[in-house]
Amino acid sequence: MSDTPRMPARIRMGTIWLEGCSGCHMSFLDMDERLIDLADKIEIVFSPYVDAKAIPDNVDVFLVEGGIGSDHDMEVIREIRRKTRVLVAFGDCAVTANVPSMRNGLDVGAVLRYGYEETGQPIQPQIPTQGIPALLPQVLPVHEVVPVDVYMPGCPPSADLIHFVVGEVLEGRLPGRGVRARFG
Amino acid sequence: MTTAVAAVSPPTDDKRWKMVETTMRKHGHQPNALIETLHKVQELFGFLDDDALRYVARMLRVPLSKVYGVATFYHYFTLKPQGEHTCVVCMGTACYIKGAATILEAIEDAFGIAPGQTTPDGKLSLLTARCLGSCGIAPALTIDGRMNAKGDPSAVVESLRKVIAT
Amino acid sequence: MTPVPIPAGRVKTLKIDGRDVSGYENQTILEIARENNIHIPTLCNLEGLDDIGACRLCLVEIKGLARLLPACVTRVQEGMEVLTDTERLRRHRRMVIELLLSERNHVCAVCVSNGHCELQSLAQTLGVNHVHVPYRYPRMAVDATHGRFGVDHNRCILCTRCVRVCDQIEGAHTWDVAGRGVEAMIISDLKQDWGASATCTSCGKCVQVCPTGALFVKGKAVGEMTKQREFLPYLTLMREGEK
Amino acid sequence: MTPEELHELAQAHLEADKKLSHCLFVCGAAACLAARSDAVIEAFQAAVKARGLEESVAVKNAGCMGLCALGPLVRVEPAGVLYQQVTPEDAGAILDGLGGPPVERLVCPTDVPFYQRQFNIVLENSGHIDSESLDDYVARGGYAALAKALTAMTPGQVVDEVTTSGLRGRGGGGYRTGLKWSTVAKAPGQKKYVICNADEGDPGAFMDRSVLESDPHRVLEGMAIAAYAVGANEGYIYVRAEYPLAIKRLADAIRKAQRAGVLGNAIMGTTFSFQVDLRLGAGAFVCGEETALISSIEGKRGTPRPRPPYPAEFGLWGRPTLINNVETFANVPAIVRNGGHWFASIGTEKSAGTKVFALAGRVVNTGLIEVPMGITLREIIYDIGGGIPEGRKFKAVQTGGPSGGCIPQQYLDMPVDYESLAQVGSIMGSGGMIVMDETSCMVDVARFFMDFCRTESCGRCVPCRVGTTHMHTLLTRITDGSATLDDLALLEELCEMVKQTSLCGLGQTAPNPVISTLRYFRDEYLAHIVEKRCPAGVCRMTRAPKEVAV
Repeated sequence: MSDTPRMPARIRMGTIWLEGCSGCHMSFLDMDERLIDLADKIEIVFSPYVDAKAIPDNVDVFLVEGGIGSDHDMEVIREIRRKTRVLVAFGDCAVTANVPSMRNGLDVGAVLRYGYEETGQPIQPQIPTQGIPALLPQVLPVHEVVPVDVYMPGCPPSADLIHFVVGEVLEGRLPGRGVRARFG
Repeated sequence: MTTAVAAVSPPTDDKRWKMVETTMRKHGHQPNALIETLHKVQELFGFLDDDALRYVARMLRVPLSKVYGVATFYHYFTLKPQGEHTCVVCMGTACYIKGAATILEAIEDAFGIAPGQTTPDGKLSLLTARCLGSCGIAPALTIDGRMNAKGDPSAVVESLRKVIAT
Repeated sequence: MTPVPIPAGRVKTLKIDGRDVSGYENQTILEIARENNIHIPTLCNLEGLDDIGACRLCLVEIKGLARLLPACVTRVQEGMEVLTDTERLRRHRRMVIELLLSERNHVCAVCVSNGHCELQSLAQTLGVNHVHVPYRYPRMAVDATHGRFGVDHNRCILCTRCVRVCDQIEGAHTWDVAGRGVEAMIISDLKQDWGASATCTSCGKCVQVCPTGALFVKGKAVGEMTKQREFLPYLTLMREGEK
Repeated sequence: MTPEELHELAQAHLEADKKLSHCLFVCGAAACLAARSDAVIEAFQAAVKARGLEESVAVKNAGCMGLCALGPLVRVEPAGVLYQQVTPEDAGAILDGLGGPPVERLVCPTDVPFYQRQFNIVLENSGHIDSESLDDYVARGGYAALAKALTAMTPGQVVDEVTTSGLRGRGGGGYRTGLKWSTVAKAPGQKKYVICNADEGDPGAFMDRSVLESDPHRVLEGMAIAAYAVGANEGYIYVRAEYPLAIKRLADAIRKAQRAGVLGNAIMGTTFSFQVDLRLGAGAFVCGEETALISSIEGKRGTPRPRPPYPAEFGLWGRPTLINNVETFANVPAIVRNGGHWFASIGTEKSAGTKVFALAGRVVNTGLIEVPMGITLREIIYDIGGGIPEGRKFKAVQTGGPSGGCIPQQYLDMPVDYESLAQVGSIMGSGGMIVMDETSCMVDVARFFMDFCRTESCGRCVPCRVGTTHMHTLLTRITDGSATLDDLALLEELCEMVKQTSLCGLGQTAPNPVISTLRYFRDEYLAHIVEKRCPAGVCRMTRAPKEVAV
């Protein structure tokens, strides 16, 4: 993954949020007018910002927000890795598992029971199982499941940092430790 | 300082506290006698409870948290009462190479306890040691302080059952 | 009696990162480096408390010595050639930070000390932007029984500044370390609720010296906990003066 | 007791022994005791009484005779016959056969390499004296070295003698004992201490235990000579609480030595005084490290502190302190008695004298041996140890415990000395020597040692506290089949980091078992990681992905 990728004129970018809060995507939008310049250089091929349903092949850059918390996340991240040249762990949840990882010291069953049966005053307490991905025993940072090329910490990463990282990748550079951003 | 010491009375009127006091006196009630004193308390009472720690702390003029820190640093000390009988399985290298883990598993399975635990009926405590220094007769273990050489899993479980039954 | 912190003894000349510097023989490499604006990262060190050389961040290379030495407790010697910022040291320092971040549950986003945390800021300056060792995710307690303060063991890095300030400055010795290895933890008295401690004077010095959000003032929201440490060198100096 | 009285006592004791027709030494050390040698002693005593032989036959509770695997061992003197696996029922037969031919079925041959290849200095009295008798020790020349030092030598001459001998620390590091002594001797200060490190912590080592149980006075004498040499008047023996018999015998020996005036105030009528006290360890391997040991004697948590300052200048209660281990002190009386040149002539040039090893694991003759330095591993394992049992194949020998390494087949002909062992990635260590055959998985062995180190880490410095924990996690991943090659790379990265950055020896050497097994048995690691297979069949690989699981 350390090979410097040569980027086409208009790169194909995907973004996704897994176990995260979407805050990183909000921060992305905070790039404001700089987005207009980026639009010339980037084609968004998969994202909550657009309408694509399936992860397309041949993605140049994927910004992954959120940790890996369910069996569905696990499948999706593997598919993304297979189809992507540069995978960016986008924000603290993807980099460290962050807030979602706070359940990691607890038993999943106990967490679900507490959430669906014991708190509040549910009328018919039951833990949903159908049509919903099963939770993994622990929420994992993305790099513990698939190789990651760029780490972009922050909760959320600032618009400036996102602009810097995207800019570097557009230039065909992997910033590595050049990303001197703060967790949190 | 002596007045403060005199004001402290033992947790109970159990005569064994006199022997603890003797140990402390032998060391002039110096703070550095802490480990020696804890050894004495554990030898006499089998474990160290909060009352004992508090008493020793006051008598030797050692801060409470320091006493607790020392008592939990050394694995020889235990803060929980032990069972009527104790089995210590040696997990030293020689014993490990010769299958100590299998013996430990057999005991765990037979009595439903993990190392550091005591059976619910309080009959048996299971412990492990880093090395009993009896590598020549590995795998080694002790049952109530008595060394058992070249143990084999089923025989060990059998002799433990016998010990508990008596 | 000569107060210890006042530099004394013979003057020694040495080189730090190629620069000629000098100091008294009872001074440490760290002190001389700081006097000369050479930055060596530290975590367990805090001016005013005894040094214990535990965090290993301040390890430096000394020419002719295979072993790395902690700058905080190594006294200067004549002709010493010290290197404080080699690639090897940078690599080790990053690993120390990663080890600390993976040991317990450091979730900066929800921490009272977010933005004012020494661990967080060291991670940033040393270029740790992810942790590649396995996270442990231990289950740790939060003790909120004290009227004014709280301790969140998830954020504790066992630097023992709290233990030392409570013992050496306040004289209460409410805190100490219990257990050992990765199971070690800070406890008050006989590992009882902080609020029930018979020895705690509620002076709050431990809270102020804590480098992370492990010890905090109650009622602070995320990022609101800033720490005041000016009292420490000041108190130390006053005491030395009275001797 | 003056030196003259000491000599008289020895003579008288020898005369008394001459009146006996036979003397039976029953091993009462730990391993034989586990085989119920106490019952054997009782049976002999009862049988002697029943036969009315009290005047002519003595039964003695002796120390270790080496072949722990075949205990209880009984030696009959003056015939020099050794019996193995003696039961209480055999007592009558052995007694009745005294003077005649030995009881064939129980004879343990001593003309075998196990005994012939050994060279005893430290163990010269083990099994030849009643371990609880001061008189027996004196009769074999005990305390004569102390008498010589006190009456015929200056402290400086004693230090010189030890320096000449070339003796190096037997606790593991191999630091020159003479140099250590002279540093403490030169350190300014009226009050100094001598500490004997008897917190034998290596799992798989029982040399010190055996010496303390078999010949406790030897250690006391060595300490007293050291105290005289460095100018100390107080000493401590820091002994493991897990060694109750050693503690009992030491306490008893100290009492008897004080009563006889060879320890305590005005020793042997001179102006030299030396008080010794016992301090019990409480189950912390790290207390083998000098500064941690000192902290523990001071009643604190056994956490090491950065050195310098070294204990030689700033030790117990801040005073200059000499710390040596049991075996080092046990060598001292012989060095003073026979001279440093005599000692230096044994062993190799850089590693003088002998070394006691606890031979254990997959080897026929497990037990305690003392061999001259420079002997080869092959001689120890195959000649003395009798080779690998059940026709299995040798795989590796582990020396140095959790700080040491595993040495493979190709180095079997290497001489055993400090430098050679270090060259192949292990250390001399305190003397544990565990033989492994093809049924041992080297990754599992590495994991075993890492588990030990992480639970024994004091927790003070970050690399050791967290690093050993992570290394253990990674090794567990390898042995349960869930590891990747990235995990192996990370393991190697952590090995280097923990080694270079840890505060004390425990952390600095904790990666050694991993490094040495990776060096010689990398294929075993790769089999686990890539093929999801444990070549030795030890690891269960329960978390291996199903498609590649065997």
